Amino acid sequence: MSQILKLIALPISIILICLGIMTILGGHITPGGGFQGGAMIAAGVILSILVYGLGNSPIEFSHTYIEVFESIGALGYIVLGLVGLFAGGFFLYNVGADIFNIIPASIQTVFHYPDTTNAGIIPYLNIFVGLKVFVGLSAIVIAFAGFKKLVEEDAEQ
Amino acid sequence: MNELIPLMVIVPMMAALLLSAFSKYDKLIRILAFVVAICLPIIPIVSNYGLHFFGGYEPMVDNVTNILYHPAITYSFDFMQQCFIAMIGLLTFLVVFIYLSKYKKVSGPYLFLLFMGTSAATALILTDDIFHMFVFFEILALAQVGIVAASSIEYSYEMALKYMILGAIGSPMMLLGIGFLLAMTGTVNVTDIVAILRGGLLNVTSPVFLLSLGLIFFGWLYASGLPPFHTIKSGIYSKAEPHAAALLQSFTVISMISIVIIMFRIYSSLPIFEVFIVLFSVIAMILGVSMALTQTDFRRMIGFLAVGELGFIGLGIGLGTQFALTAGLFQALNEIVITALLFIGFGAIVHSTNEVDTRKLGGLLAYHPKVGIMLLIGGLAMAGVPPLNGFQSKLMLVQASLSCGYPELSILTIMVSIATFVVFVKTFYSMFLRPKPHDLEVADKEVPKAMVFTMLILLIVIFALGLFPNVVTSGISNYVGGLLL
Amino acid sequence: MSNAIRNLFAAVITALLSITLFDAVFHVSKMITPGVSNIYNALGTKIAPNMVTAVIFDFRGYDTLGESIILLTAGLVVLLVFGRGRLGGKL
Amino acid sequence: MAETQLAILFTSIALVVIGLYAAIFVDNIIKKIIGISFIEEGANLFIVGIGYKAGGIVPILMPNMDPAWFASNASYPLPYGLVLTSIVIGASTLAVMLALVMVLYRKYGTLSTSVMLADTSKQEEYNE
Amino acid sequence: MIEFILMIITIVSAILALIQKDLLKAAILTGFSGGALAVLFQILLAPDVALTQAIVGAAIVPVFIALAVKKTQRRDA
Repeated sequence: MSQILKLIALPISIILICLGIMTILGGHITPGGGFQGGAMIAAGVILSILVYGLGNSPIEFSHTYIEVFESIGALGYIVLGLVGLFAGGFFLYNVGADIFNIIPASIQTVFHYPDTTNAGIIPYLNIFVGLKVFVGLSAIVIAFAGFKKLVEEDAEQ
Repeated sequence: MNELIPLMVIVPMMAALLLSAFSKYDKLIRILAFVVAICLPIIPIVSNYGLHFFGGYEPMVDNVTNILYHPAITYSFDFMQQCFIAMIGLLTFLVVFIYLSKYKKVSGPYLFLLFMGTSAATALILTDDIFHMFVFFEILALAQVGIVAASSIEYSYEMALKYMILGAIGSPMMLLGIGFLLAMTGTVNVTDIVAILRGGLLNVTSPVFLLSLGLIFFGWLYASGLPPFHTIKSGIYSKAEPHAAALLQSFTVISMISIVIIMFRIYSSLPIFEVFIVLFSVIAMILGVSMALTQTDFRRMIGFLAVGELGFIGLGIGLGTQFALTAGLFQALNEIVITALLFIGFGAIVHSTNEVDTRKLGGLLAYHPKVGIMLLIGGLAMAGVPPLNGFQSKLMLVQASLSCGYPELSILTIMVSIATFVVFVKTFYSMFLRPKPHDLEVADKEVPKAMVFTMLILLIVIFALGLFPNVVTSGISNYVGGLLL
Repeated sequence: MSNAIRNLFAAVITALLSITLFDAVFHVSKMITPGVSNIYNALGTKIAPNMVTAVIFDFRGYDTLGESIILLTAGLVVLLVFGRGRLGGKL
Repeated sequence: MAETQLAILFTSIALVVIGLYAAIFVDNIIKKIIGISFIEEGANLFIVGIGYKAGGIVPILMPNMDPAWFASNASYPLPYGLVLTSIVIGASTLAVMLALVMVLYRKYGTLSTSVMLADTSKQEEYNE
Repeated sequence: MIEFILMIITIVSAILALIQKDLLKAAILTGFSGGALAVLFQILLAPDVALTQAIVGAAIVPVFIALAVKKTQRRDA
């Protein structure tokens, strides 16, 4: 890749990652949310991998922790759902907003998002989904980029 | 509302996620997988019947149009669902048990796929929402592809890619059908759609309604492996590890009946719907048995026989009366058990001989008498010999088709049963009874204890269902009666 | 020879299907109903300003869970196909 | 405008038909997969077209907006939610198919479907 | 008016992607089609879907296809 591309790729991917974090955190107010923000962060990581190559990309994370991160995203989502199940009797009940008034106020204040829009657990769910989508898409691209061509293997041997 | 209903899906899903996260710790995931697998058949048995509204949104009236809508996803749990979920839970437990005892080093991703498949199949049969069904149907398809790709059998990747491509054409078609229904009724909840249809708010003679049936029907054919997808489905079974194939066929049966029940509820007012289902079922029965006759690979043979058996289920549902539907669902329950027994038994043969070609096998009864006898009983059950469970359901099907005024179908059913018997006995003879060929080396391997134990449990279920069918059929009949109201 | 016949058959089926689809779309454009829209738009304002977020994370949050599980499964199957966690020693 | 909605629905079906044509008749497997992604995009566009309300507003409640007025004028959010799910499903299946193709290319050295996915029983006989 | 132009761009780039001999160009044209679709979603009052489609359909899916083409062969023989 050319030098100019290498010079501008890192700032662009950092900007993309910051935009993605912004999209995730404002998902309940503005267009966007967990998927979109997570996919934006993943796009930043992918750009950096494509330009600098898999080995010496400045933004990279260890291969061994990928599945742990992915599972944490989905497990967090399920745990928030289980809180609703055990506190209110319905899976994924919005314990923070509590529009049916069926849970104690103490639990509601724990999960209430400090925001005037009364979004309840939606921002937390956004964060978990964003983490999951980001790690999932990056993992697929890392696996694709790390796949060795037949010709390359022959050359190595 | 009952809190255990979502846990039937969530527990295997959570187990799968934990297994994939901690796949490095061999001992830990062994214990976790075993404990969760034991819980799976117990949860549906202790749970109460009822509905579960996700997010707490109970049905509410739209104050502009005055129609009662379910705004969120709904699960409904009744006796029929209880039977099938308990059965698939038992089967998952047995399969995981075989897997854990067979391999020294367990693979986290493989266990993830097994549990995720169980979770998705459970969600499919519980759900009352078409789009939710579509999402979990995709999870099920991906899990099946993963299970096939993980096996170390030759040509498994080709088969996985073929299945994937057909699935990637079939599922957007199903999505389009769901889209047409959504456009006409404005909701994706089955109960709401049925209420709108019964209230006369939708013109059922419209060609668009018929087209949405066609598109969803195409997805159903793909999901259940009826023709023209019968070769790919039997290929999938033969390219998976035998214990995984036992689970895969149960996924197929579950997705078949869950989608067909939803279609039945929505489209049963169209007369052509039942004609379609009976037509494809009859083709599946004939093609399945006749292609099983020509196979030399016994895994493929069982695969085609399983497709033929699916035709019996479709026949029962296509006839459309209460008795026929009960017979079809009972046949589905029986088929899950019998085909699982056959796959696991033949898996034991593969384990001890490393040979799948029936022409090269022979004289195995002297080496593995226990496996041989249990396989024989399983085959007889599939062919419908009294007093096994296959006999009860096929008898009900014959009676149902007679009482509906189609004696041709009952004759066909009996003929296909006889042909199944012939195919099975031919294979059994060439594998177990005929003198041993000289070049066959039977390594002095014992059949694993876990497999014998599993087959024993499945045999007990077969005998229990065959001797006391009323335990299941009366409950299913009540459920079907509620469906037909 | 049989290949040509099969192609012809597939072409006829595809043409018929596409004509049917176009016709159906023309009909369906006149019978679109807004459905549960009123409930979502009235109740959703109590939860979050963005209705789409309210639908996918609150009313149908369980679908979103299923969708994220699909992405996870796909990543896992891709790694499995490339040879991690397979049962035998092929490739 | 009502014409916009009709045109959108026709476009979606056109995408589905193009994709179906590619998935059935094109021999190159990567083009087949591209065609399959077009089918998925067509289905998504169809469902979004259902949710479109001519003369409506984006379903996001702005400050100082009357909720009752909003409820009767916003477009239909359920199809949008469904499509969001469906887009990610499409990308996931695409990734799995491409991974399988990459591994199979290493075995066969070609992207032709007729070679790669020939009838498996014939392949086995050929190998014997 | 702009929506009709975008529909035409979507369909034409889809057809061009399929008749292309160079698979890398086909991948890029797939991205074109996805991007035009994203703008269409924006016009159809669905900004959330448009954002998703813009990232997934116009960036990530073409990258998947291009990586697969790079690891296999570029010409459609």
